[in-house]
This record gives sequence, structure tokens and C-alpha cells, in this order.
Amino acid sequence: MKELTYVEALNEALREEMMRDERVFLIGEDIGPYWEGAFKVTKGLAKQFGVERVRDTPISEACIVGAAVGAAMTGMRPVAEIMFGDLLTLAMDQIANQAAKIHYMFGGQLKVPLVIRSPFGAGKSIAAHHSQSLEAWFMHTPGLKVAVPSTAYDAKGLLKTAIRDDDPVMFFEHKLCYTTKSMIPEEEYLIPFGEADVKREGSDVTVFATFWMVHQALKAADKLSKKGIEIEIVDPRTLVPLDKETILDSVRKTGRLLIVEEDCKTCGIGAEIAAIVSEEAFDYLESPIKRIAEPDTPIPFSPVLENYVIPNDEAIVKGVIDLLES
Amino acid sequence: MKELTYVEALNEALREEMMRDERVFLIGEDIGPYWEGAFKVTKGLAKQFGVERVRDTPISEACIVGAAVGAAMTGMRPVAEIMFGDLLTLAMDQIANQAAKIHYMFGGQLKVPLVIRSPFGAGKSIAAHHSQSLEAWFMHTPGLKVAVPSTAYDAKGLLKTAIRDDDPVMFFEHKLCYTTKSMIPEEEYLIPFGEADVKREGSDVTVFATFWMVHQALKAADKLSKKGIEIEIVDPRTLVPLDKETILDSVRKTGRLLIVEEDCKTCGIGAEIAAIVSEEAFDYLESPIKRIAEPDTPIPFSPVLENYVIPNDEAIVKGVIDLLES
Amino acid sequence: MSMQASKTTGIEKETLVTMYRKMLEIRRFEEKVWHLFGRNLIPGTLHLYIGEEAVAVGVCANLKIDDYITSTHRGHGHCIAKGADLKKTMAEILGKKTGYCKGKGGSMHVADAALGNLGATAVVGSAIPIAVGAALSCQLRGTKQVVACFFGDGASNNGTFHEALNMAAIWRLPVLFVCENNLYAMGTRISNVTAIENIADRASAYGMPGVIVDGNDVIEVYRAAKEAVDRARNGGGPTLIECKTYRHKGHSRFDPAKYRPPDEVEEWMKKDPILRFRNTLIEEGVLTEKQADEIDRQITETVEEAAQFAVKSPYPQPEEALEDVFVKLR
Amino acid sequence: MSMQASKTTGIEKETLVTMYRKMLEIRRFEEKVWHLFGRNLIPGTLHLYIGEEAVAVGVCANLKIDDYITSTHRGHGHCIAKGADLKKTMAEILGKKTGYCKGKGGSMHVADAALGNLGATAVVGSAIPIAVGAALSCQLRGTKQVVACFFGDGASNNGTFHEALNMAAIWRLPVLFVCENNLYAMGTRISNVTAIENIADRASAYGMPGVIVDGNDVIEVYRAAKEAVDRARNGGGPTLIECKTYRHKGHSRFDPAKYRPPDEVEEWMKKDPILRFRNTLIEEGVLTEKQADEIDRQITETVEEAAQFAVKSPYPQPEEALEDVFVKLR
Ligand SMILES: Cc1ncc(C[n+]2csc(CCOP(=O)(O)OP(=O)(O)O)c2C)c(N)n1
Ligand SMILES: Cc1ncc(C[n+]2csc(CCOP(=O)(O)OP(=O)(O)O)c2C)c(N)n1
Ligand SMILES: [Mg+2]
Ligand SMILES: [Mg+2]
Repeated sequence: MKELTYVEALNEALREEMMRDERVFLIGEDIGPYWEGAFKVTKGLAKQFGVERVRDTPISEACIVGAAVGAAMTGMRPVAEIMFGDLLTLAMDQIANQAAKIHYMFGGQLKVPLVIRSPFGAGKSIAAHHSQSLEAWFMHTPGLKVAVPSTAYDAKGLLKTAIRDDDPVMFFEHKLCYTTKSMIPEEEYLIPFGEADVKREGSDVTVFATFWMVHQALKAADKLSKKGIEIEIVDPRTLVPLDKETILDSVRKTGRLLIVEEDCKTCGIGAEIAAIVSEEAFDYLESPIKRIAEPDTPIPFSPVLENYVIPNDEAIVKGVIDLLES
Repeated sequence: MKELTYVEALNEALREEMMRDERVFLIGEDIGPYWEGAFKVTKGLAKQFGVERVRDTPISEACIVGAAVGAAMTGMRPVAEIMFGDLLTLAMDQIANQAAKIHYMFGGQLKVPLVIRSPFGAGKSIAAHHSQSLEAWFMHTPGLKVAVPSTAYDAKGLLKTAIRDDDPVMFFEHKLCYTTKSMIPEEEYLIPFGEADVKREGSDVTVFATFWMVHQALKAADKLSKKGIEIEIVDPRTLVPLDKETILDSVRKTGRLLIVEEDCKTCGIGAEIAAIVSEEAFDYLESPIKRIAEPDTPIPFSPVLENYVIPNDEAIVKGVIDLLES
Repeated sequence: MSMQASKTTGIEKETLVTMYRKMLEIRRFEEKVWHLFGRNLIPGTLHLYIGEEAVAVGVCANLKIDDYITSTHRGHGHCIAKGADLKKTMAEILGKKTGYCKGKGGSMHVADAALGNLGATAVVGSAIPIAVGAALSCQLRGTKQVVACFFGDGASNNGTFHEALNMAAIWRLPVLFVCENNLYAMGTRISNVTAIENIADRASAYGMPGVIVDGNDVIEVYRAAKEAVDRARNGGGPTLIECKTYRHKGHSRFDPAKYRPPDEVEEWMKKDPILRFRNTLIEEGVLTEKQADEIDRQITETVEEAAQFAVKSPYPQPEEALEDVFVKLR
Repeated sequence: MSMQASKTTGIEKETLVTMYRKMLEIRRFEEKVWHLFGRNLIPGTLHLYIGEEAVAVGVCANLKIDDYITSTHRGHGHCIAKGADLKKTMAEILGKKTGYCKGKGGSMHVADAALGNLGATAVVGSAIPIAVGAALSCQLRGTKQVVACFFGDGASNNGTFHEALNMAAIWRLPVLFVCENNLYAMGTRISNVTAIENIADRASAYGMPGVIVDGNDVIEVYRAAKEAVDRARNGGGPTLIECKTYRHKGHSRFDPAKYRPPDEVEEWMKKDPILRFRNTLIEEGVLTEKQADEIDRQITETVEEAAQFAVKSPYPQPEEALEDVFVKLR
């Protein structure tokens, strides 16, 4: 075992997969030897594998994804990096109309084993164009798988699985998770898609959380534990496929659900979780489902404002207590 | 009063607003004198107002929206047409990062009084690239208003309101609604945003529906009525702002909610409605909320397949009965 | 006619006849499709390739079976030119289970992937980056495959064109950008929405060769494509080939195309690529009138069989709509 | 030096001095910002304009107050060149309530809309279509306003560039596309990702004039912009102006810019636009050394005051995050 940051874990996953399978190559802006990724995820890879396999591109997001789609369809296994999740907006046709639909539209003739890596999340004071969390858009796009690792351990195991998957995978990362650390086994491991991880067990309230919110929930759990309240934190790890059973089982056990999401509330990922649980575990619910999310605003720049919109451990503590009192 | 189709009603709204306010102009592909809109919504307008105000563009969706944003910021009131909702994917940066965020990001200094018209919906056997319903993406984008008229009457009144609104409005239309008809008053009328319309009153089950699903629900209502079941059909008309109160009031009355949506189920607009109701009217619910939606697939071409994925009146009848029996 | 006489020089007779057959196959196929649509047997809409056959055929005649193409909403011609089976193509257009895409794609998406057709996209311009990616793949895998990317004049004003041509150029990728300039994008005259006359002139913005050819002359298309394919295969990078052509019908099956001046239509009808090629082949002694007629008869028959097959084929089962979302359902 | 002597000819002394002041204002402002960042007073990141001042100033000197500009992530210079108040600019960068955007925008979005700055966008290339729309608005409203659209070399490979330049050209819109080619997009040398050497040469793909200027020579920029502005105002349509320049610092405040060869950096440092302009002004007798020093002293003071103002200004109230989503909350 060794301790790695989330960035290092991602880097290790890329390196291992590139060594294992020479069809794997990386394409994106400033991922090569001069910058090694805006968040350094591709550090050392251009050096090791050459600039042919770690390709710096022009600022052409649509074509980065489109080229990755074309390469994936013809025998390669590209991992495209879009520097910020907000910039996926420039490639939505290639992602949602092409990558997601090609296997289906052509009746299964073609496949698109493609990974698109991109970071989401606020908290770095880089304002409205660099801070969004758009997971919900991609969950709402049939044909895409969606991974959302919250820890370094999950990041490595899920990225390796993503690269070996035959379908297009939106592999989202979180800017604030990049510096978090996990113990990583020396030996190789993969984490299957569609298996939620209970990040903490508890019996009073189920807390659904992803990414940075998992870490906030863990903090909240410690505080709540001191008050004698035990929350169970369910981290889905992949949103598509979604491990509904683990979520439902937990809710059936606790009878209460608090959803904590970093995206803006309306039509966010939490809406789907709430809908599923109210459809499928209605009779187990002892109180209304509650969502804690960002308000429906763009992300503001000033830290005072930004901190106000991002849910934190305090909000979770309060939310759990409210739920138990309702 | 006169009977107009949805297309004619939209056309009349555009004409009236262009006559009223010379800042209003139209921009899009093939909306001018040669084609008059893929669905003929702009019929006769180039002739009446000239090609300066009804501008045919190159196939440059991002720039159509971007140019409309720039014009809106500088004193004009553009109405941009994107020929199919699926093609909004090409303009997502301009829509979601620019139009939606400019007022906020610049602290209220600038405003973007822009309407983007685009049709959604399946049912015309034009396959995966021309049949999507992506309302949920835009509901999940703070800064945008979202209109979804189901009838000719609503279409006209809402479009006029949209054009006079100071914020960017995503004005979605539905391909199958285009030929539906309403009685339209001779005198001018506007429909305010954020006011749902109860398309049919009933006491047994609340049915939330938009667009073509409203028409399916109305058909289902007739069938159910014959069995002695009265459903209440709530058509929100705008998704942002959303008239939560009318929905909640109806659910408080009926105790049951069936959501009928044409988009694919996961993270669709119905998820948000389900989440709201289970948060805010939990104690009134006599049975679990139920969603009828498209499955999580792209829209297939062959009518046999396509009809299978689109919810219809039969599915609604069954859904209502299931709800009452659960 | 000495000019005509030199036309086919240097091209093997077999190639010439094959190209003629393919063009005619597309023509008769499209005519059949037009007819079936009129009989309400084809759901949705249709974008016919009639009049533009020389482009797809002239280009694809230079491709090997494992070379790739990308196609468009007006894709039947590309599909057939790359060698597709007419039965499965027709069945797909009719929405049948026996179609290439099992009825999931239809007219706008019909493709035979096994023959290197990477699919027909209905989002204008969206396949241009995909073609670049396929070409990158060829380069990375070190196979000597090439990619031919078909798109319309209208597509050339989309951002994808720009990003893709630049990327292909900087990496010297083995790809042909084949612009089918049929003068219109739906009802929009390309000259009304494009700042310059020739799309091929945009090649200079990417430092790649740009060629303009008479897209109704299959020999010209063939020669230009040959040069570009050779260059691409030998590491010389991409080429932009603009083929000036014309669609005989409206944009889609519903379009009467009233926006086109009648004399323009008439003039282009005279330049019918199949008629011209037939005349050339006969004048140059490659085919006799009789042989040409016989080819037509055979093809008409094959097309008829394809139609029969398609009409008689079953529709998919409704639940098949749920299949093929992912490679393996989990 | 006779060549130098002719440089400022024909430009009013007042204009020259104003330009010099503005350039220096930007420089001293940016230095201050750099310093405040080091003191942890600036949240987020920073993209400094140091070294590129001649571009924004040379262009904006030709604009009236009601002309428009669009700006980028590297936007402080544009903002100040268009006349913004230093206090409110600085306050915004520090995230204060007194800033232009009430703290909602920060460094990457600071803009004074009342002065025609349509905002700084942090999505590279995304303001190019917006500039086209503003120019369309000018044309439709029949005001003789023009638009200057600033963007980087990196942006020129984005699809928006292509769509926007074509649209501006077909409608002959009053817009200047000002490409600030500082040779790099983050760590990427533009020559590695662009198929041709000069971005201005892409103008020919849109049938518009393309001009290359020394972006470190404010007089050259001024003259090129003047010609383009005059043309635009008189209905002559758009121009693409490529200004070859260099950023003295890294891409962002965190970037040591090790990817740049030291001798390249050194060479460009010698071409510092402010030093050069100062020398020209003194040599040509527009300013004395003393006057130039005095200007610097004044500006340093004003910048210091702006910094004081910003540092002392209050942060917004947290709940203000909920305001300004819509024009009127409903
Ligand atoms: C990105 C995009 N914009 C608009 C449309 C609607 N549309 C379908 S075909 C077409 C015209 C395409 O013109 P061109 O590229 O010249 O091809 P042609 O039809 O002439 O073969 C348009 C506008 C679309 N499918 N995709
Ligand atoms: C569309 C887009 N892609 C990538 C980024 C990340 N990014 C920010 S600045 C930058 C470089 C921009 O280069 P250039 O346009 O030359 O402007 P410069 O920074 O040199 O002034 C990049 C890649 C972004 N903000 N937007
Ligand atoms: Mg065309
Ligand atoms: Mg640059």
C-alpha cells in the first residue's frame, strides 16, 4: 500500500493502462510535455509514451471529442481530456449525438470505447465559466456511462475500468478532490461500474453524496456521531450505471434520505435519486426526502459568495437534524 | 375567435411582436423567403419585414446563438431559431455559459433579452438525431427561462411573453403539436410565465404532462372517465419559472401523482417534479409517485420501435389505474 | 472528339465499368426509393443523391475495402459506392429488421460498418471530426488506410469544418475532405451564406492542397481523389476536394425546390453525370450501347429485388428498441 | 533617426500621450495585481496582460465610448484601455462588492458595460460570435458603432472563429477581429497546433482583409486599427488584424512558463512595447524624459489608490449570491 493523491492515482491508472494496451492514447489540450495537464494528471506520460500517444491539441473541443470518437470506432482506445467540465458545452454534439448514439443508431455495428475525462466542481474561485457540475446532463443522455469518483482509490480503479469499457464513458473528476489522498494497493485493481460504496455505515439517515460532498458528509458524520446520530453515506461512484439497490437498501434500513449534491438543485442528479426512492421505497420513508444542493445560480467568483452556494458539512449536519425532527 | 394551428399561432405571435417592436428580428437557418422555416413557422415574415429582419444564416448554430446573444446585449430583441432541438448541442456554450450567465457574471450590468426557438419531440420517424427532448438540460441551467407550450393558444401567448422578457428564454416547441389547433382570440393576449394551466380538472389522480403528452393525457382522460376515473391534468407551460403551487395543490387534492414526460426517464423533467412533490407534499401522497417516460435509449427510426418508446394514452390509462390500485 | 477521347486514358477498363455500374446502381436505387416513398412505404424523410453519383463513386473507386468513409444525411450514395448490399440498405430505409441498422437508423443513418462506412450522421458537419479521428487511428496503428469524409457545401460553414481541417493538417493525417457543393443547403444558396466563391480555397487556411473539380464528371473526381488518396497513403497529409455538383431533386422528399431558377435546373440536368459518363464510355469504345443497356437492365432488376426483399422483410419487434444502447447490457 | 522620426507623424500629440498613459496604466495596474496576488489578496487565478499593452491600447484609441469591445480571460488590459475605472476594476479582481461585477465576475470577467465592454469571457473563443452579434445590432440599428473583438492565437483554432468570421463577412458587419498572437496558448506553441504561420492569412477564407502588425508597436497597431475602424464605420465590413506580441509572464499566475526558450523571452523583453513607445515619444519630442517620468509617477499613484480602495472595500454579503440570476426575480 502507498498513499497517493487523487491526481497521482489517476496518473497511475493512465500509465498502467497505456502500458497494458497500446491502443490507449491520450488527446487533449496541454496534456503533453509542456504542461502535463492543467491539473497535472498526465504528468510524465508524454515523456514515457511519447507525444504520439499523449497528444497536445489545438483549442478545438468539438474536434478533440470528435477525433476521439473516430479513433475509438476504428480500433483505438482514446482517453480525451477536456480541461474543464464547463467546456464540454463545446463538444455536446460529439458527446451526446455521436459518441452516445453511434452504437445504437447503427444497430450495434459500431462501438465507441472512449473515455472523456473532465473536472467539475466549484470552490477554487474561478467563477461561472470554470466551476460547474453538469453530471445531470450526461445522466440524461442514454448511451453514456458516467463515473464520479470521490477518492483517490475510487479514481484509480474506476478509470482503469472506464478505459477497458467498450462504451463511451464520461469520467468526471472533481477539482477539490484532486488533492485528497487514499491508500492505494501495490497490486492492480479495478472497480466495476454500477457498484456503490457505502463510505460510512449508519442507521439513522441515508446520505447520498458524490465527489466533494462525500468528504463533506464524512466531516458531518463525525460531528453528528458526537450527538449520537449515525448517518450512512452512500457514494454511487458511477451514476450510469446506477447501483439503485444499495441506495434503496440503505433507505429501507434508515427510513430517511438526505441527498447532498454540488450541482444546482433543479433537475440535478439528486432529483433522479429522489424520484427513484419515492417510486421504489415509498413505504419505507419515515419523512420526506430532502435535497441539499447549490441554489439555481451560476457560480459566483468572490469566495464569500461561492462558499455560500456550495453545500458544506454544516449544512449536512443541519439537514440531517431537520430530517430526524420532521 | 379563430381557429389556428400551433404553427400559425407561433407565426402570428412573431408577426405581432415584429410589428410592435422594431428591435425584434429573427435569425436562423432557412427561415427566410426561400424556405420559411423547416416547419413554416416564419411563413410570410421575410416578405413582410424584409430579409434584414428575417435573416437566413449559414449552418453555424454556435454563431447563430452567439450573434443573437451579442445583438440582445446591445439593444435588439433577437429570436433565434435552431431548426431541431438536437442541434442545440452545437450551441451549448453560447446558451449555457454565455446567454444564461452574462447577466449574473457581470453583476447585473448586462442583460440578454433573447428567445431561442427550437422543436423537440419524437414521432416523425426521423431517428436519433432529430427526435430528442432535452428540456431537462436547460432546466438544469440557471439563468434560462424555459417555455413548453402544448397548444396553439399557449404557444402564441407564451411566445409573445418570451419576446418581451428581459432574460434569455428557451422557447421549445413540439413537432407533433405543430398541427394541433386552438381557438385564438382576435384581440391580443399574453400568457405570463410561471402559471401552470389545468388542462382538465379531476379528483382522482394528478397527471403532470407537457407538450404532446398533454394531448395523450387528454385522450387517456376521456377513456378513464368512462371507467369513472377523473384525472387532473396539470400542464406547467413554463418549466422555468415553474408553478410549483398549482402542481402541489393538485397533488394535495388528489393524493396521487402520475408524471408523463416524453424525454428519457433518467434525470428528466419528471425527476424534478417527483423530487419537489416528495419534498413538499409528502404527507398528502397516498401512493408512490409514478413516472411514465421514454426509456433510456436514443430514439429509434422504425415506427414500430419509435412507437414503443414514446408514452401514449394507453400507457397513461394503465399508469393511472396502477396508481389507484397501489 | 479528341478531348473526350483522352478522358478515360490510363484508367483501367474494369474500373471504368465498375464506376459506371455503381453510379447507375445509386441512380436506380434512389429512383426506387423515391417511388416507394410515394407509396408510403418509407417512414420519415428522404434526401436523395440523384445527380451527385459521380462524387461518391469517383472517390470510393480509389478506396480499398478497409479504407474508411464518413457519410451524411444524403448518404445512400456513399453507402452504395462503398459497396453496400442493396437489400440491406433498402431494408434499413424501410425500417426493417433486416436492414443494416436493424431499423434503428433509417435513411439518414444507413451504413455498412463492415465495409468501412463509419456511419451517416444527420447533424451537418458532425462527421468531419470523426473522420479526422479515424485518420489519426490509421496513422497511429500504422496501417496505410485512408479516410474519405463526405460533407456538403452547407457543412463547410460549421465550426467543425475548421477545427477538423486544422487538426488533420497539423498532424498530416491520411484523410480526404470531399465537399459535395451542390450549391444549396436546403433552400439556402451557398453563395448567400459563404464569404468566398470556392470552398476549396479555404484549404489555404490550413496549408493543405485544395482542388476544385467538376463533380458531375466521374473521371475528374476519380483523378483528383486518386492523387489525394496516394498522397494520404504516403504520409503526405490531407486534401480538400470540392466537387461542384447539383441535386436533381429537392433537398428532401417534401421539398419542391422552388427556390431554384428553372434555367439553372435545366442546365444542370444537361450535365447529368450518368448520361455524360455513358456517352464517354460509348464514344471511347469502353462499352457498346447494348452493353450499357444490359447493365442498366441488370441493375434495375437487382434494385427491384432489393425492394422486394425490403418490402417483404419483417419489422423489428418493439422491444428491440431497448437493445444496443450499450455494447453489453449491464 | 529618420525612420523613428516619421513614426508618430499624422497622429495627434494628445492621442499619443493618451495612448502612452493607458499603456502605462495597464502595466502598473498589472504589476500591482501581481503583487497583491502574492499577498493572497486575490482569489482564484490571474492572467496578466503585461507585454501586450500596445494591442488593446492601439485598438481602443480608435474607438468611441459607445463602440463595443469583447474581451477574454486576459482582459484587464482591454477593460482599462476602453476607459474603465481602476478602482472598480481592482475591486472586482479582489472579489469586492464595489467591483464592476459586485464580486461575481473576478479577474476573468471584469468589464465595464457602460463603456461598451460587452464582457470578458473565460471560454476561449466564445466572444467572437457575440462580437458578430453586436456588430449586427449596430448595422440593424443604423448607428455607426463598431465592435472590436479581442481573442488569442489559441482561440483562432476554435470553431467559433470560423463561423463568426464567415458570418461577419457575408453581412459586411462593422467588426474588427483582433487576434493577439502571443505565440502560446497556455504551454502550447501556436505553431505546433496551427497549420499555417500567420493567422491573418485565414482572412482570405472569408474574403476579408487580413493584416499582420507588430503588436508591440502601438503606432502600428493604431494605424491598422484606424484603417479597419474607418472601413467598418463606412460599411466596408470586417477586418482580421493579427498582432504579434508576447506575454512577459506565464499564462497564469501559477505558470513559471518553463516551456519558453530563454533567448526567445529575452528577445521579446527587448521589444517591450512601453519602453519602445516611451523612447519614440521622447526621441520625437512628444514628451520629455521628465514628463514621461511624471506620468509614471501619477499613474503609480492612481494605481496605488485603486489598490487601497479595493483592499478596503467590503466583500459582498453572502446572500447576494442569489441576486442577478434574472433581470427581475419572479
Ligand atoms: C448542424 C445542423 N444544422 C442544420 C441541420 C438541418 N439540415 C439538414 S440537411 C441541411 C442542409 C445541408 O446542406 P449541405 O451541407 O450543403 O448538404 P446537402 O443537403 O446539400 O447535401 C440542413 C440545414 C442539421 N441536420 N444539422
Ligand atoms: C474553449 C476553452 N478551451 C480551453 C480553455 C482553457 N484555457 C484557458 S486560457 C487558454 C489558452 C488561450 O490561449 P490564447 O487564445 O492564445 O490566449 P492567451 O492566453 O495566450 O492570451 C486555455 C487553453 C478555455 N478556457 N476555453
Ligand atoms: Mg448542399
Ligand atoms: Mg496566446
